Amino acid sequence: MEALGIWNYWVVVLLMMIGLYAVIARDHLVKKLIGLGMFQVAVIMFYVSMGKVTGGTAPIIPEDVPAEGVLYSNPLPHVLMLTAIVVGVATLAVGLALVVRIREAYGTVEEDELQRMNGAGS
Amino acid sequence: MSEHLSALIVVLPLLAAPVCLLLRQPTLVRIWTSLVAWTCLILAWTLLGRVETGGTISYSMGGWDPPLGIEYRLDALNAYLLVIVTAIASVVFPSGTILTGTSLPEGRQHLYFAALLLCLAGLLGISSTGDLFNVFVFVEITSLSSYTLISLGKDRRALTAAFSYLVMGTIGGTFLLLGIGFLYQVTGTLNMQDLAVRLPDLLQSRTVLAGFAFLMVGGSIKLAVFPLHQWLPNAYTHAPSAVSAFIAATATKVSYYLLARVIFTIFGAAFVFDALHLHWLLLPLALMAMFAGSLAAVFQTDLKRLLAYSSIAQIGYMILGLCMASEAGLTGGIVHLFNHALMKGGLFLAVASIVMRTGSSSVAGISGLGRKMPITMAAMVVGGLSLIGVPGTAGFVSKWYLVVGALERGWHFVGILILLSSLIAVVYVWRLVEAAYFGEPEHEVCDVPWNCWLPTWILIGGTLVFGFWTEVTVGGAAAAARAILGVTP
Amino acid sequence: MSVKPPMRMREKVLLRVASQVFIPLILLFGLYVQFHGDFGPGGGFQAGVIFAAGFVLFGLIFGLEALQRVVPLSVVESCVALGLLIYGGVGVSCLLRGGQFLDYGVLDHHSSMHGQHLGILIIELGVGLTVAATMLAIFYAMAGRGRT
Amino acid sequence: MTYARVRVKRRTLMWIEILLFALLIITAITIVRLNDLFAAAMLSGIFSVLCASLFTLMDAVDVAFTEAAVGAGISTVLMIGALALTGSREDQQPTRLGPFVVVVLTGAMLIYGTLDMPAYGDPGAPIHQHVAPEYIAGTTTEFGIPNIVTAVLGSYRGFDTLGETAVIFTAGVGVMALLLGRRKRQGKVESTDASGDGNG
Repeated sequence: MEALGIWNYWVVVLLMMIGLYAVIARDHLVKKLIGLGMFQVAVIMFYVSMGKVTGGTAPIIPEDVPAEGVLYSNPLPHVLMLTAIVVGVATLAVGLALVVRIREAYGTVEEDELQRMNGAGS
Repeated sequence: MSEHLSALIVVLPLLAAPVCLLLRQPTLVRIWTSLVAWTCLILAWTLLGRVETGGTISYSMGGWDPPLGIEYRLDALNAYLLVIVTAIASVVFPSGTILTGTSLPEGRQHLYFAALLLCLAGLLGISSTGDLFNVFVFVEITSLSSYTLISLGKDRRALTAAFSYLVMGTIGGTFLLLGIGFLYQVTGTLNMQDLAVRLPDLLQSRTVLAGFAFLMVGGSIKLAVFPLHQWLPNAYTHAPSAVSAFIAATATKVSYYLLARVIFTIFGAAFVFDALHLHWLLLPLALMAMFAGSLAAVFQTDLKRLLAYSSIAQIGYMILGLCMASEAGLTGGIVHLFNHALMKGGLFLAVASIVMRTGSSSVAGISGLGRKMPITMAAMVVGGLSLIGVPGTAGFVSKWYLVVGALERGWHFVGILILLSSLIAVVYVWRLVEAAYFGEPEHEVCDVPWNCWLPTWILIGGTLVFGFWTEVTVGGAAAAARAILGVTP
Repeated sequence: MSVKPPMRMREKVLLRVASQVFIPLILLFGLYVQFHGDFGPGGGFQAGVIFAAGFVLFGLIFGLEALQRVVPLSVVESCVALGLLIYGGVGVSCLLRGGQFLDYGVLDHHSSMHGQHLGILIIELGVGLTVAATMLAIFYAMAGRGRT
Repeated sequence: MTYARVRVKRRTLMWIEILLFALLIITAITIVRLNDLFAAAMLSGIFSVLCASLFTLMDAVDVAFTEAAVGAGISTVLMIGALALTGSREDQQPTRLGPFVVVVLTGAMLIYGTLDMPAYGDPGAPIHQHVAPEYIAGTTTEFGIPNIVTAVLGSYRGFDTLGETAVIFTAGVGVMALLLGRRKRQGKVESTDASGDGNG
């Protein structure tokens, strides 16, 4: 895994940018939320990557085995990212609820049409 | 119990929110929400007193000392901020106009109050935590509850405004998370004090630089700094009126605090301004915000949108104080933060009263209301004068300090530009006065009951009181400015 | 999401029988994940999700009304609130026992390690309750939308 | 295990990782390009499963478990549920230059930031030296439980987790306020009551 170097982070950055592009460039509101989700998961991937220790194991201490000499991956990024995943799904839920209401109120969920309808004044 | 106050001030509204879901009865929930806000104000006031006499308060959550556990840390700056936020909450929450303009059906209003309490808890959490990741968690609590609150506006455009804010806000929040990750990766810590100790050796690292950039951009999106402000006008315009009052008066202030904390406490003014010369980026943005915001406000036909654009201009003034990085400049910025909370809170509450009586917030609709709703419109005028910065109002005090700060740094043109942009404010405030006092009345209405105009006048009266009695505001702000600049008095 | 009237589903005996086997298993697995979090991966959040999945499956097969008869909306709403209150309540009881907020060590006067165990167990329960109830509330909200 | 066998194992893992990353990128690009949103939602579930596999390889078993439950489970179900209510066809649209520039600039800043990062998996990286070792040691002495993540989540950073629960609660309040107990109206301004109640 040594060969990956910081390449690993570059791939993660690429994933983030694909997600971000979907958020900014696409008009369909659900597509935007999917993009937002990909962006967030890529950030989570970034955190988890930095917690990895080559040759380490998952941060669960096996019973009856002395703790010394065993290399563990860093547990702190994992803890932080559990929170980040929760934040992601919470945002998605509220976002989708908004999309459902927007559809009911406007009859469409395409951003350009919504802007046109808002611009015309309702 | 008293040593736990700095934890309780956040925990109280956070746990009061679920209680709303258990109480459900609308009147009961309203009383409960107000009681919680008042208690928080008392706590914040006590804490400010403690910080003034005893210095910085540090509290270790779970008994784990930092950097192992999460630290809550109060100094002169955030204790001052806690008082501002809780004061606004305790005036807005009990207001009779609180339900004006919400689309919630009867019987589900307790959810609205739960969201208000959550928003308050989030703002207080961001203000008092000393842990960078904890900031992110509370930023998200604030954001999610604000999306909900904004979407409850009556007009269907509230929904699209809330959605755009959700997208922008989540990008901003995720940028913050990235910035935090970058800093964490090179230091191994999330505690702000610990970061401040470890970062000076690493300032050459490109990772630190990128981390700083992402924290600044993320924070700026939340603060609506000039080119990143697009979400703000729609959100403030279509949100329920009292929500606009609460969010306009508090949320931007807390984001401003966050930026100041990152710049001054974590990185230090020397790195940000002497090495990176960030003021040469922020200064033009602040000036553009002042002019573009004020100019846009002149042409608005909706009262709330007018106030929203004026907010963008006021954020420009505050950023101006930030980039001076001197005691006078920062004092100006922080006093302006306080004064702007009072005037915008008051003005939006006045608009809430107008919406309650006339059903709309258009500028044309206030025609002749000077005679029909004298108390509310008088508040509107005084608030407007304070926005301009007329001597005798609080707005004058903060602009005075900003001009002094600009002259101190030798930026004479900035001083002149502050005066010029205030002249534009005269134009949009005059439009309101003209319509209200010289127009023909369109609506046969009477003024709002006392529980609607009293909250408005508490805030607007504040701008008058603090226009003369500057000891408290300027004194507190100067102490806060010294605290983050690391100057001992 | 649109929950169709369960009439056609009712005929599908296989589906109903299978669900009667699977739903208890899912709930059991949820409980396992809830209480096994100290030892292996898992904890309140994941358990809450699994628990909610069991109920949602029930709703999909037997219809929304049937599910709401088992767990009424008002109960779900209260549970959303209760979970957070349980978590906060642990923190406050730590204060009352003389510790810092969320310092579970003081929950047991004899052994701080015991106290920590107890604290983590209860807060995980709170997390699980809020998560499961919230998921269910979201399901109710969206499923209710589809039929009008 | 002998040194040689460890090396072979590591190399195999590295190739699996590269393969998963490649699949991830292909999935991501496909999601952005697809106009059928049902398919995009399903693919985003697959995206999450791939991520969860990678998390397992990176030793983050708790994160992997959660990502699988949330990303492939709840999120996909929610999205499909919402699409059933809103329609799933997206209009064709041309590639836009503005967003592309924003994304490239952001990406460039991120890449710039990675240049001084410690290499992937480097045990000498700063985050493995400070704070984390104390968590690993403390879990045995202070808690006596095997899962370090649970100890940090529940106790060391318990306040974050309280915040996390509050985030879920906030989302619940938001969805209930938006969707429950409200009649459905099509295409007109919503209004329930004209004025707030002025007393109390």
